[in-house]
This record gives sequence, structure tokens and C-alpha cells, in this order.
Amino acid sequence: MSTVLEILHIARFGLAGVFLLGGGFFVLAGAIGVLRLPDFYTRLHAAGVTDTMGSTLILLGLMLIAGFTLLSVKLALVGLFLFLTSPTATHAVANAAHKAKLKPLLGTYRQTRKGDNEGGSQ
Amino acid sequence: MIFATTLMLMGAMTLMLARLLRGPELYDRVLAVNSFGTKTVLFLCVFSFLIGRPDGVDIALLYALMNFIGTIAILKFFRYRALDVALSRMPSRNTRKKAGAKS
Amino acid sequence: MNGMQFLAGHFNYIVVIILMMTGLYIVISTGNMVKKLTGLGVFQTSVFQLYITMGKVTGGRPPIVAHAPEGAEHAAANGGEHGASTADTAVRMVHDMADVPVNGVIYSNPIPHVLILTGIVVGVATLAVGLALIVRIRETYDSIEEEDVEEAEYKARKAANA
Amino acid sequence: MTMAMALGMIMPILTWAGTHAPPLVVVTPLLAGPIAVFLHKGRLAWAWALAISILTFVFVLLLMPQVIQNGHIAYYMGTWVPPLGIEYRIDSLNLLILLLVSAMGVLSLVFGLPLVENEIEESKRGQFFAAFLLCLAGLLGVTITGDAFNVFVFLEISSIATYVLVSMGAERDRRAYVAAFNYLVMGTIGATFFVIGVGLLYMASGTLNMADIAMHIHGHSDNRVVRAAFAFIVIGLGLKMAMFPLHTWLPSAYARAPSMVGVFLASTATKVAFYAMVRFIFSVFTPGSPFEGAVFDLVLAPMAVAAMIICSVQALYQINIRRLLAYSSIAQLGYMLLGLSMGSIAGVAAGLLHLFNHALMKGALFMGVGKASLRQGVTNVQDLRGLGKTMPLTAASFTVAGLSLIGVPLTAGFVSKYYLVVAALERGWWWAVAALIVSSVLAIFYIGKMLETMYLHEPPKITKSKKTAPQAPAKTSLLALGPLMLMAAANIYFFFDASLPKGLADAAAKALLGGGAS
Amino acid sequence: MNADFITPLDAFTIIDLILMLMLLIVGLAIVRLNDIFAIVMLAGVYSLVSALWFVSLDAVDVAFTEAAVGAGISTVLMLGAMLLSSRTALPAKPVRKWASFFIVLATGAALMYAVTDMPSFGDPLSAPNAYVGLEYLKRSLPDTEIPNVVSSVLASYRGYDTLGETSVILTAGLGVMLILGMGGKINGQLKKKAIDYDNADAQAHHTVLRVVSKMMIPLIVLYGFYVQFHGDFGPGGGFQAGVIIASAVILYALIFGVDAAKAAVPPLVVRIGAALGVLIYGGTGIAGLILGSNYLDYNVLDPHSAPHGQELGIMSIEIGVLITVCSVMLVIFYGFTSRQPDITDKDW
Repeated sequence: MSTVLEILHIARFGLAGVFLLGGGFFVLAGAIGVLRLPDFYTRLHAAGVTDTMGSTLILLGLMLIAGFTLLSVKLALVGLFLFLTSPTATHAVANAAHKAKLKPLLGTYRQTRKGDNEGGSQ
Repeated sequence: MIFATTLMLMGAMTLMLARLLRGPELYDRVLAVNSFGTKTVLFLCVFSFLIGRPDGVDIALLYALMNFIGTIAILKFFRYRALDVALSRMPSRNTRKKAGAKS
Repeated sequence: MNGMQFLAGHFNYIVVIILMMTGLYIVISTGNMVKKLTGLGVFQTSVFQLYITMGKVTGGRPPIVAHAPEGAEHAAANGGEHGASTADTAVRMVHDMADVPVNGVIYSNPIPHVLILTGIVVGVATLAVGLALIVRIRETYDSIEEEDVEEAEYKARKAANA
Repeated sequence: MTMAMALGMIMPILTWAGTHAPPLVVVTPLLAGPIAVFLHKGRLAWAWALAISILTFVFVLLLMPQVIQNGHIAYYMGTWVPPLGIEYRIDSLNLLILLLVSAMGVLSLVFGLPLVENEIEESKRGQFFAAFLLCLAGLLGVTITGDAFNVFVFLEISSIATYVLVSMGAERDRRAYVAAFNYLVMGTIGATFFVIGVGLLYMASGTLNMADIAMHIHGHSDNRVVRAAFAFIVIGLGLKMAMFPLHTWLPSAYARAPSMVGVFLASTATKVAFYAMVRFIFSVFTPGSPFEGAVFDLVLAPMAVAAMIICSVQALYQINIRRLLAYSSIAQLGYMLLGLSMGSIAGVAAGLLHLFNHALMKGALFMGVGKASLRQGVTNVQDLRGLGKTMPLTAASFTVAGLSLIGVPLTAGFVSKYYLVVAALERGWWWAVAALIVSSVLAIFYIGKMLETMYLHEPPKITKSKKTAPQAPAKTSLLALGPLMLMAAANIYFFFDASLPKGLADAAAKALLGGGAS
Repeated sequence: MNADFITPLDAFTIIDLILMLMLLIVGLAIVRLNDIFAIVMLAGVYSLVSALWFVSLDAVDVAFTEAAVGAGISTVLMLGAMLLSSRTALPAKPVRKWASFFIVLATGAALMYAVTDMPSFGDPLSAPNAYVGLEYLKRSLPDTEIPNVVSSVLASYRGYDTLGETSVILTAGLGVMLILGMGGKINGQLKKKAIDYDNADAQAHHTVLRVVSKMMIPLIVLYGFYVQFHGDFGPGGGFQAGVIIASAVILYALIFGVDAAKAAVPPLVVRIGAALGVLIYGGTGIAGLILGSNYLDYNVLDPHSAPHGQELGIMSIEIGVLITVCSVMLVIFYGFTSRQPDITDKDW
């Protein structure tokens, strides 16, 4: 029985390492994407997607290291807040840019709905 | 391992900084600031593990909120040129009553 | 203490001084009032960084003392005067601090943190009053550039004399 | 019997108040400020502010016997021993300034009612008096504290309150906002330089208590950190006290402020910053060391002389009266700085005496202008014409204060200038004496210009069309006349019996230079 | 000043170096850019990165405040003020550039001159770290039973400084009230609406934003109170909690409009709160006075055990600070959003 616990114990740190590095990789990829992509909307896409993925992976990794302590609860709370706010913020940025008639590089700028002069809600 | 992640996050933050400085469009800058904030939150969590003190996570939690509020303020500022207009109307009591009466 | 060790020891101060001077430069050189206040913010924040780098102790931890004082006796009478004049308390303190910091754990110096908490709040208070003034200046002169304001004043004075 | 019982009841309160007077001097106005925010009805807020400032003055008077008796008082906040806690240390130097600031607070409040009712709209008077009380608390806090960082905190309270009070003048003159903004930027740069200085001192000594710092850096006056700290504190406080090259914010700030604020600030704000510089230079740093000596002779003395001459010349060309008086304030500050830079007991005593007398002169002059503006809407020098006939008493007091500014014998100004000359000759600074004389001659010109328009010109015909200032009700204008006459009388009284200010100034100078940080 | 301490270089110095590099980049960028919006954003980033640096320098409380106040509230305030002004600053005139460059060079030289005698970084035997600082670390626990030495020094040993600081905030709140007023009439007539809110766009229901912030706001207020009462054990205290709770109300105002926020937290309550906090703080001090000891002495608050008295005193002043800071931040926000001159497109 104790060997299973030991294996789990060692595996825990190994798994945490994998999560952390994976998360780090995603965040770095997103950052490079934001820098190199030509147009606002593509950058937004790069930042939004990788942020959420990267943050979940990194926070999971840290929670594995922290184990069942108050610290993990705080990390979970940070994860929850990031999970709630960062997509919302990205949505809000996209909405505002769209309303400010920012033209995407490819494709045409089209109102979301016929006859709605300012572009309506979602 | 944690140290490697910290370095990666710092690299990502510097890239975001580059986008913030170069960003031709205004909204590129908004995007850069917002994602710089999220990456700082992650950096704070990982860094507080690196130095072995649990307090950095509190600050990360705080800045996750502040970053959201800042971005909403920026967007409202550019979208409506006013901070005090209601972004979305809460259905006031009489509309709810009307809706209630109708359904 | 050769050049490299000196540099390693004092590099923080040099960077903080450069940041301070950048902040001061922004405040003095710009004519735009909002940029002036931002420069003031940068200047004050870098002064706070000078204070905090002073207080860091190598290998120290944030000054949150662990609850159980393992055995280190505390001669402090609770809260009352020591009776000793400030002169020899200073000598006693410097003497016995070298060996065992607080119950075996090294902590960073808490005083700069206390001072800077006050400094940050004072900085925000000044920023708020400055921005309120900018709002009113903008309403009266329709611009927040010092040149436009001086121009408007010059015209008003000329009109008054004419 | 009731007398004994009453006395029995009062005595414990008096002794309790006596021992706890140091914090109460600052805390009463500090806590009265927030209460004043709610008193909307105009006169109620004014009455509350007046009562509080009189109470503060009483607390300062309670301090006097203790300081004169045993040299200095030390009061530990929260009973923590000094290097740990904050300590209030009062000796004859800050007692003199405390007396001055609280007395001017009471006088400007008594004087200010008609002016406030004339210039500040009804809804904002409660908050105006709250800001005034907080400014008073801040100035008293800077004067009384013995802790280096505490000086910065209370300096900020008084500065922010002053920026707000100056910007309140915008109802009368729209340029008040710009003046307040420039004052804010220059003041914050000054305060931040001061914080850098205190930080460097802390880096060199390890404590924040002034007496403790002095003890720790006594031997290290060649240490570069201590020298840099000295330079930054002198520049920071120089900005706050409008020392010559850093004075550009003061004229427009005092000219645009509401007249009651002008009266209070002209006689106290820069004086408190000057006190802080004297306290730091003489109590914390060692005045004897070569570096400080060099700074005295090469920096402070030339700045003082430059201030005396250049600002007096600028005062000549001013049209707006308050700007003229503001420039002459900077010139008079040059006198005090000259006294300080001599570094001798006689010099510092003369500088402090001039500080006391200047508060009387400038307070009376600003009151005179405020009183006249009630009747005739005075902003420029020409508006003063015919004041001799229309308001004889105000004109008389204004003349007495003007003569005292010039330093004509029979007035207090002469006394302090005389001691300054004596101290300068003792130091062998003949060029300082020459500057004193030139500056006094220039003062004769710009004061003479005002007196001449007052007495020799015809009063403006009060034509219906010209929008004259609303006639202040007779009762309050009498109320305003009282302090003005009192100040003018003080200008004369302190010529004959200068024992009180002179005694305190000499005791302060001896305490500073004689025993160092005794 | 013992000169023989050599600062060891380890893994953390690399992180410090990168943070310093970022600070320098942001500082120089603020100097060169003239687009005010970018400057405001860079100022927020600057104080955020310096908050990170404070964390690595073991100043956790300061990092907390700097992140909450410097990066959060200042950005919203700057936006509030910037809203009413043009978007690009005029470049500085060359003569002024050179003049300020020389002034800055002189001040910098004075500071560099002093660097040589400064104790090296992290030296435990340097004057500041070996004298009163260490005495606080030793005495704080037995005296006040509060682990977070910064909170105990802030509130009890140097409590008078914090009273001064709370009065600074009150003065600033008072100033903004006097200069801008808190809404309602501007010289007689109700505020002109910059945009008539009835057009189709304003009816847009940002359901996503509304739902998310409805979930977030109670959590933020709860977190604020956690920070307030957790202040004795970890980073936190009256200031940070006040700012967090104020930012929760500001978020509510941003989403549901300032009028809804004014209905929830009326300006009168906010004005009373600003004054009340300072009175609570001063009152605790006077309580010590009345119970026979010096001003701001908490030992006498509980006759049985002095440390408990200290805890009681520190708790009550932190609450006073919380009320004042929260109310003043709202006073300032109401003040900025109450002024609403219409912005011509020229500026936009």
C-alpha cells in the first residue's frame, strides 16, 4: 500500500512539472502569436485562447504541488477568477473594436444583423 | 522546473510589453495591457512558489480583479466616451412586472 | 571589495536612481498636465523602490513572524519604558543582533514597508486632487496644455487692458 | 465655597490637559475638520472652526510654562520609547512657531467671516472650514513633531489642504485652478525630494527619531549619504518655503487664493517650512562641519541676498496688490534665510525674530487688502486710491504695517532688521548689510507707491453702473476691523517690548547651536 | 557602514534584473510617447511591475497596496480625468527638454555621488537593518501578538503616522468634493448628457458582462473583508481592503451606471463614511487618553492583558481606515463621473 502512495507522491511532482511546463509553453506561444500576427483580431484570438489554456494548466500544476492546503483554495479562486474574467474581457475588447468599425484584414466588415445601424448585441 | 516556468512567463510579459509599445491600433494596446495583466497574475502565483512564501497568491487574486475592472473601464471609456452611462440596463421593476404580467 | 562586488551590491540603487531621474524628467519637460501627473507617479514610485531595496536582508523572509517563538527569551517588558536612555539601548541592540536574528529566522526590515504604505497613499491623494484640478482647468480653458492656457490668459489680459 | 469647589474641579482637568497638551494641540483641529464637513449652515461652521482654533491656542498656552521651565518637553505617542515610537519634542524654537501659527489661525478666522461669506458659495462653506482646520492641524503637526517621517506626513496634510484652499479662489478668479495645479506639482516635487532626504538619513542612521539620527550621524559628517541627504532636504524644504530660485509658484498661488486663505497662508505656510529647515539643519545635521559651512556660505547666503534684491525689484513692477505682497514675502524670507545662513547664535536669533515680526506685518497687510476689497473690490494698486478718506482706520493700520515692513523705527520691523545688521556685522558680512539696505530702500518704493495712491488720490466715484463689491453688513465689518487693528497695534507694541519673541528666539538659537541636539 | 558585506548572486537576481529591465523600458517609453492613453496604460504597467519587484524584495504588504492602488484605482481615475481632455499631448519644446535634462542630470549626479557610501544590497549589518528594524521584529509578537510585524508597526508603534495618513486621504476626498462636487447640479442646471442614452445602441444588453459582474461583485466584497481581517497574519489591512471594496462598487457603477451605484451607495453615506473613519481612528486614540495613558496607547484598552488591548486597538483603527479609504475612493469616483462636458470630435 505504501509503495502506491510513494509512487503517487513522486508522480504528483512529475505531473505538476509537466503541467507547469505545458502551461508555460502555451502562454509563451500566445505571446509570440500576439507579437507576430498581422491584424488585431488574429492577435486577440491568439491572446485569448492561449491565456485561458495556459493559466489553467499552470494553476493545476501549482495546486498539485501545494496539495490540500489553504493555498490550493486560493489558487483555485485565482483560477476561477481568471476563467471568468479573461474570456469576458477578450469578448468585451472584440465587441468594442467591432463597434469602432475596426476592419479585419481578411474578409469584409459586416454588421452582425441586417438593419441594425450600430451592430446589436450578441 | 518552477524556475523555468517563471522565466517563460517573464518572456511572455516582455513580449506583451513590446506589443504595448509598438501597438499601432489603440485596441492592440488594450489587448496588450489586458493580457500583460493576466500573465502577471500567473507570474505572481509561480513566483510565490519559487520563493516559498504563500503571500504572492493573495496579490495575484487581487490583481486578477483589478485587471478586469481596468479593462472594463477602458472599454467603456472608448465605447461610450463616458464612464457613468449604464452598460446594460437591469430590467427595472416595472418592465419585470410587465414581463411578469404578460407571461 | 573590487569593482564587480561593488557593482553587484549597488546595482539596485543605480537602477532606482535612473528610474527616479526618468520620472523627474517627465514632470519637468512636458507641457501636458496629465503627462506631468503620470511623471510624478513614476517619480514617487521609484523613490519607494529606493526605500524597499534598503530594507531587504539577504536570505530574509517577509516580516511575518512565525507564531511560536522557539525558546528565544524576550526581555521586553510589555509596552512600558525600558528606563534605559536611548544611548545605551542602541549599543545593546547593535551588540546582540549579530548572532541570532528573531528566533533563528532572518526577516527583512519592516520599517521601510510601513513608510512606503504611507507614501503610496499620499501619492494617490495628490494624484486625485491634481486630476480634479485638471478637470476644472479643462472646463475653463478647453485644453490641458500649459501653452494653450498661457495663450488664453495672455489674450484675456490684452482684451482687459484694451 | 463654590469658587473652591469649581477650582477643585478645574485643577485636575488643567493638569491633565497640561500633561497631554502636545498631542491635543494637533488632534483637536485634526478631528474637528471631519465634523465641520457636516455643518452646512454657514455661520455654524465658522463658529465651530473659531471655537476649535481658540481651544488649540489655549493648549499651546498650556505648553508655554512647561517649556520655559525645563527647556524642552518629550511626549511619547502610545508610551513607546522614542526609537520605537513617535516622539513629540517641544523646545523654545517650535514653541515660538506654535504660538505664531495658532494665533494667526484664530485671527484669520475672526477676520475672515465677511470675506468667506462674500467669496465662497453657501453650500461649500462647511467643507471650506473643514479644509482650513485640516491645514491648521497639518502646520501644527509639522512644527511639533520630533520624528523625521512624521514631518513629511503632516507636511502633506497641510499642503493638500492648501492646494484645495487656493483652488477655492476660482469663484472670484478663474486662474486659481492653474495656480493651484502649479503649486501642487512644485509642492509634490518638494515633498518627494524631502522624502528622498529622509530616506538617505534613515539609510545612514537606521532610525527616524530626529534626536536619535543626530546622535548616530554626529561623527559621520563626511559620509556621502549624509551629505546627499542634507542637499535633498535643503532643496525639498526650499521648494516648500519658496526659497529664491524655487519660488515661482508662490505669487500666483497667493494672488488667486480667497483673501482669507491669503491672510492665513502669508503669515504661516512658508514660515513652518522655514522652521522645518532650521530644525533639520541645526538639530539633526552638525552645523560645524566643513560641508555644511560651505553650503551656508556658497548656497544659502547668496540665495538669500538674491531673493532680497531680485524679488523686491519684481515687487515694484506688480500691478496686482496680492502679487506685490507675495513677492515682498519672498524677499522677507530672504532676510530670514540670511539670518540662518550666518550660522551664529545672533544670526539665527535675528532670523527667527524677523520670522515672528514678518508674520505680523504680512498678516496685517493682507488683512488690509481683504478689508478694502470688501468695500471697493480691490485687486490692483489703483483700486486703493482714496482709501485714506473712505476707510480711515483700515488705511491707518495698512500704513503702520507697511512702515513696519520697510523697517521704520518705532515699528517691529526695525527691531528685527537691526538685529540682523548687528549679526551680519559681527560675522563681517558687509555685503549682507548692503543688501539689507538696498532691499529696504526698494521696499520704501513699493510700499510708498501703495500709500501714495491711498492718501493722495481721489476715491473712485461710486457710480451706480460700476459693480461695487456688496456692502458688508456693518456688524461683520467691525468684526473684521478688530483683528486688523490688533495686528497693527502688535506691530508697534513689539517695538517697545520685544522681550517675548526676542527671549524665545534667543533661547531657541542657544538650544540649537549651543548644546547641539540637547 | 560596514563595507565588507558582499551581496551573493543567486537565481533571484536574474528575475530582479529582468524586472528592472522592464521598468526601464516602461519608463523610457513614457518619456517618448505622446498619446495620453498609452501613457496612462504604461503608468499602470509601471506600478504593476514595481509591485512584482516589491514581492521579490519581501515587501508583500507594499506590493499588495501598490497593485491595488497604483495599478487599479489610479488607472480608473486617470481614465475618468482623461475622458474630459484631448488624446494626444503636444511634444515638449526643445529648449525646455534641454533645461530639464540638465536639472535631472545634476540631481542624478548628486544621488550617484551618494551611492558609493550606501550599504550594499541585502546587508544584514547595515544601519537600517540592524537597529530599530530588528527591535521591532523582536518586540512585535510579545507586545501585540500580531504575526504581521508591518501591521503592528503601522498601527501601534507608529500609529500616529497612520492617523496622519488617514487624514491625508480625508483631505484629498474633501478637496475633490470641493473642486468637483459629487454630481447633481453643475452651476445651476442638471448635467447635460454627452450622449442621449436612448438611441438603439445604449439599449444593448451586455448580458455577458452583466451576468459575470453580478457573480463577481459579491466575491470581491467578500475578498475585501477577508483582506481586512486577515491583515494581522498576512499581507492586508485597512487600506487595501478599503480599495478593494471601493473597486467592487466602481465595477457595479461601470456596468449598471453611476445612478444605480448612487442608489446603492448614496453620496451622503459616502460623505459621512469619509469623516467617520478618521473620527473612529482619532477616537480610539482619545480613548487611550481618557483611560489615563498617553495618546494612541492601546495597552490600557484592556486592563487585564496589554497585548489583547493592543489587538483591540489595532482592530478598531483598521476598521476606521477601511471606512475612510473606501468612502474617499467613492467620493473621488463620483466626483469624476459627475462632470460631463461634451467632447468635440476634434479631440477624439
